[in-house]
Amino acid sequence: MKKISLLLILALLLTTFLVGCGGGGEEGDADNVIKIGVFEPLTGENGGGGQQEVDGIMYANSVKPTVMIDGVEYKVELIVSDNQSDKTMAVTAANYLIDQGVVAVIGSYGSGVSIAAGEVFADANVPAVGASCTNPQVTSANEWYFRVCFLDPFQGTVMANYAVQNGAKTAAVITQLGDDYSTGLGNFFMDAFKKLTGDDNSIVVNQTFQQNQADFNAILQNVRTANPDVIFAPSSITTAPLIIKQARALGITAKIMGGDTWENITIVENAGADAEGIVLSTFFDAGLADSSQIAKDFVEGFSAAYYTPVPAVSALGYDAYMVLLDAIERAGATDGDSIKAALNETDDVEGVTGSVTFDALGDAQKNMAVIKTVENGEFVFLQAVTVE
Amino acid sequence: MHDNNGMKNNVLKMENTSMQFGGVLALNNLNLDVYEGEIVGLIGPNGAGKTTAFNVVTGVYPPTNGAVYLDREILVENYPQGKMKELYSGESKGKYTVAKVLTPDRITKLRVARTFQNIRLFKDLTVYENVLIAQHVKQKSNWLFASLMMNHKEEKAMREEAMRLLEILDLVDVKEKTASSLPYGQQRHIEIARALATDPKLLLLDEPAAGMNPQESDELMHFIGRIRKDFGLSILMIEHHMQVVMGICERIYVLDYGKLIAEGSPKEIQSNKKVIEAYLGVDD
Amino acid sequence: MDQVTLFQNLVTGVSLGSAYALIAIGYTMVYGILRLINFAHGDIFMMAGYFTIFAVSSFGMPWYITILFVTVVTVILGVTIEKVAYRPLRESPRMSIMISAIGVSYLLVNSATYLFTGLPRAFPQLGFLQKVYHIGDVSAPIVTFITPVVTIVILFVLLYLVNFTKIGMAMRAVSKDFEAARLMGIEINKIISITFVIGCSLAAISAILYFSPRPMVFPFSGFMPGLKCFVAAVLGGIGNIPGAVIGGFIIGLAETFLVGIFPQLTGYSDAFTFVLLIVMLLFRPTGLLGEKIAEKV
Amino acid sequence: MAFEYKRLNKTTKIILTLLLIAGCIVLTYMLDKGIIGTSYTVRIVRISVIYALIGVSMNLVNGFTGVFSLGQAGFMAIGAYTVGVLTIPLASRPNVYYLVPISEKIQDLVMPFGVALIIGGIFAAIFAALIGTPVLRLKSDYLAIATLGFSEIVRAIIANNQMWPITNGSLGLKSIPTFPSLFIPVIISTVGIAFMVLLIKSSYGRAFKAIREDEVAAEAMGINLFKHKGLSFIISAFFAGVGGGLLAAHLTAIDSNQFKIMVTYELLLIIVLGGLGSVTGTVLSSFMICSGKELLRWFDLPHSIGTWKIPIFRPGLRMVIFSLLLMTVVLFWRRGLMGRKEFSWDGIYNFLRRWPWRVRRLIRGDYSKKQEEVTPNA
Repeated sequence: MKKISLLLILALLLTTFLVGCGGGGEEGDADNVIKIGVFEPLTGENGGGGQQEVDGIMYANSVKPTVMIDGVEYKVELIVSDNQSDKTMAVTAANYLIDQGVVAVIGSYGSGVSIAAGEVFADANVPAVGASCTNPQVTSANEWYFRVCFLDPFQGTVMANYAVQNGAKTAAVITQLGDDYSTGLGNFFMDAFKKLTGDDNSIVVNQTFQQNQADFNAILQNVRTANPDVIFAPSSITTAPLIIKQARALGITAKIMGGDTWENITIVENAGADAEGIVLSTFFDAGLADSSQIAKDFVEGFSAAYYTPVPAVSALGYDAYMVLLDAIERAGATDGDSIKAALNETDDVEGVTGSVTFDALGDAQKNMAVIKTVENGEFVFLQAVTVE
Repeated sequence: MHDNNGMKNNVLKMENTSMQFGGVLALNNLNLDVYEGEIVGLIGPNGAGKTTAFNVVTGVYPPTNGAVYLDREILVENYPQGKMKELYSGESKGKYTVAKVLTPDRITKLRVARTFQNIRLFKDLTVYENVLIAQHVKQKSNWLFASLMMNHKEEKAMREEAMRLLEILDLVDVKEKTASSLPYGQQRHIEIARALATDPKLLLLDEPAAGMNPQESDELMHFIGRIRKDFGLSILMIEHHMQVVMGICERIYVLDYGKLIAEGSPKEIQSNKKVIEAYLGVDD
Repeated sequence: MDQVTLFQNLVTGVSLGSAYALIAIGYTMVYGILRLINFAHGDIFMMAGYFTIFAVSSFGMPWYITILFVTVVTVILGVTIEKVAYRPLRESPRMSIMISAIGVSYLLVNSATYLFTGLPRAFPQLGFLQKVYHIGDVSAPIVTFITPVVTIVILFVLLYLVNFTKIGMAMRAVSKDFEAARLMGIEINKIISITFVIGCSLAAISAILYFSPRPMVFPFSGFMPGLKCFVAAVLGGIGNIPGAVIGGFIIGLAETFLVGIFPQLTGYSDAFTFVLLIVMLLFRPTGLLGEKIAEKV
Repeated sequence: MAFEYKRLNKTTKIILTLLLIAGCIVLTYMLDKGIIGTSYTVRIVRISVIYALIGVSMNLVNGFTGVFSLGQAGFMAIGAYTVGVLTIPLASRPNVYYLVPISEKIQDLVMPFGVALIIGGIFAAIFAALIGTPVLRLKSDYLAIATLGFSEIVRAIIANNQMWPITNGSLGLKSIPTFPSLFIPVIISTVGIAFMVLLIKSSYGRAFKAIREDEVAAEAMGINLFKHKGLSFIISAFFAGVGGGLLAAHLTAIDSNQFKIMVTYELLLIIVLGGLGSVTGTVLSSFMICSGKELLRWFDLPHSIGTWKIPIFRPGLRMVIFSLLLMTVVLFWRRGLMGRKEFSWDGIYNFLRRWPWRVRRLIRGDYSKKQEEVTPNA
């Protein structure tokens, strides 16, 4: 038995090596191929959102499979690397992409992994374009990282604005410990909310929960006692339905609000009727698509090829791909420095989620967010908010 | 103190030692002496409390009541405490008021060594390592020095001493063998060698001849006699092989149900009525 | 803390505690017999959650058949794990079998990630369980009120089983002394299998009760409950069934009230469980109801 | 004909050893300069040597002293955070601590990497000493669960609000300077492992093994159980802390979620695969597992035969295969790669000699006598 298992293991390892090497060999005719890395979580906490973003990128690739560099047509090959929503894995996943010889990277869903992998890309002089990583830290100290979405301070302000406009005087904030996105957004919301209400005590409850926590009754009971007008709970799609359902079961009627991660149909599916009336901010709405031809085409094409409703992160994935390809074409070269320089000069490139112009930090200057709610089990457009 | 052996030094003295587990009185008011250079036997039917007596002396557990002296110095002393206050049913209650309990390693450092009834060698280690480990008692340098090999002299001395022991005890041939790979009889020898490596003055042997054939136990008798002389030991041994006990022990204590029922020379014990009853049962 | 909060937290804590208690019984029984921390138990509980989802959403079973189905499948999983991963190692050192248990736990989590993706799955509504019910200002899904009742009933059934039936007697014998029990003609393997059957069916029931008011299942959802329930078993005195139940209640209540009384310490609620454990181990290593076992030299 | 175990002479061994060391140095140099491999390879080597150090430190307690401790992740976290907090450049600090400013007491405190690493190790060791007093008195599985509990408590403390000005709470630390060269982690790990090997070979190491083999007998041999277990535990924690510090520099960004119990489990699986009680085994298996995890990445990608997409290839398969391999080791190959054996030239020499011998025996058709393979216990 021992011997057999030993042989089995050896055989398996050997096959892996052989297959791995063989796989490498097939990609021999690299003359007209340019590789772009897709750095996204496919498993782990953010696996769902990551997949949506990958779908958007894949769709973009099917729309525009080639790129003209210096008069030569190159085929774009996407290499997907799963960062497992884990910072440790993210760093190796990023290195895997570098090792595969990618000229640029798109991703990732979830800011934490992007922050962790940022240095790897910077060290290797590979520019990265984030699609939906909203935490300021992603680009703030990294000249190689760009992003096509808005930032959390903006998003926090938008949500606080919305809450105050709708008459909220007090708010409860629930954030996840050890999560950059949730903690950051929660804090930006609190700052903005305090400023807008002019009352430093307007945040009546500020609670944290732990990753993989499933019971929120105790936390929500504290919220219930404080009786706030709104609850702001930026969190992953794993946690959101739990908070929503348990809050409603406790008889809490306050408006529950979240961030961009909440625009995921699984939240509605999982929270059922309790999801009615939740409010969230996001990047894009298909209903607004009429105003721009690009958006219209995207919505139609994506719906036909994948699914409806079109998730905002898919749109962002699409935009990130297009912005990157535009830069590569303008650069006329495939080396990191040229692409980076071209990305820096990105000015008013039309995208599904609005035009993209990168500022000095590499952030798209976007000043519009979409606020949505859930009605009859569907995400419904509430308003578009512009904040200067 | 009733020092009835005149000038000879009292190495071990168990005084009114009792050991009670829950409701079971495993050792009841045992008084026992071992004098310098003696080989003393401790016999009795199964479950008479012999190994318990060893465990009390070596600090495996504190006695419920009583004291143990080594070279007239208190080694262990205890009195019933806690739950035992009510439960305790042994004699000479209230005589002791001090609770002094040393851990087994401290007692070993005071030069008391033992072997175990069910051989407890370091099975996966070699014979040499087994003996070498016992030299650790003498280690003086701290771990940092030892790891950085700054105690070269000391380490060398320990290794030489271990080798010397193996030579004296004729174990050089098996020195690199794993302890568990050796025959039973030899393992007993190694266990004794290991105990000797801690440099004891008092050696407690728990059934050293168990499982041996007459020839082997004969050899063992000579072996024990030899080490007593060579190492200047006093020995207390538990043994079932009457041939060994009668052949080598100068004095014998007999336990039954935790109580001392007889003590004396082998001859006296052989003819003691109580002892015969304990072993053979009483005909009603 | 006002009265409503007190009662609401009491309801939450007791309900959470009784779900924990059911899992803890599984730990305590396996430990009592095999002296093994079955690290995979929490993950078996997680798998039971997935089984429920499939029973309802893929096969459309009604809730009463679902409960039966889930219990059976979970038991099969548990017994298989015992046969494949624990039985061959029974004679090996304690550490190897515990490592095997950790390996199984690792395998289950990774398999769940692979099979069901890392995405959370919604736990289905079973019958009336998730309907919200109000008593005064205290409100909770019905299942919250049912859970403690189920737990207490199961506790008494088990106590009867262990103390007054032949199987129970055999179990106690095996837990006291393996060899002696074997010599007395008890089929050790059968008894161990029965222990796993009981432990796993309780894990299945607990999964249904636990996930109904917390309706998301993902590969890691068994991890923390698993660890907490082991702690519960230790608190109550490992090997002792009523002890496990008491331990479960303590953990559930402590966790809830920590958040209720010190809102600023919410982030410590998992760690607090371990603080309880360590305090207990220091002052009473045998747990609340555990017996002291003397070691033979 | 029985197989004869032959020993190499001393000079040969010295030459071989020197060659091996030289080989390692050359290999490291070539990797570092990019002559062979890529940044990806370098990264795998880096993580492997770091895990080798932490693995050996865990083996010291679990494999050599026989104390089942599962607190390694906690010690790593302490080391990692200490190094992180002390080495992030002043210029990057406002950017890292962007929500809650860094505590004034440490805001200007920057230390060289080496010093920070040692402080990290010392902090971990101090923590181990504090918890060791109560925990080491517990019996095996209670000890396992208590150490596991402590590592979770460490994590909770690091992430919580009260620690924001020091640990940056939920946001974790980033901009931690990384190694300028591959030599740094390689040398630090080698020194650390070498120290532990020497410790194991010393009298204290023999005492650890005695405790592993039989606590009662060890105590009867004059070995103070508590002192020696504590020593092993604290030294192990020190090196786990140092390893955690290296990990922080390797990753450049850390947060408390990276030090979950899963990390301890993975380390445990590394030492089990290598052999509980074998330093060589741990080092080998650390390389095997760290690179294996990456090699198996192929299984996570979609593959097709012709146009047919093979359904089993999707994300997560890799980890399943990985855990199956480990279960196989645990069940069928219980002593792991090396058992309790260590690397020796004699061992390799005879291993190589034995294969042709076995083949010859096979050709002769003489399968019967397994006992012919005489191996002295060396």
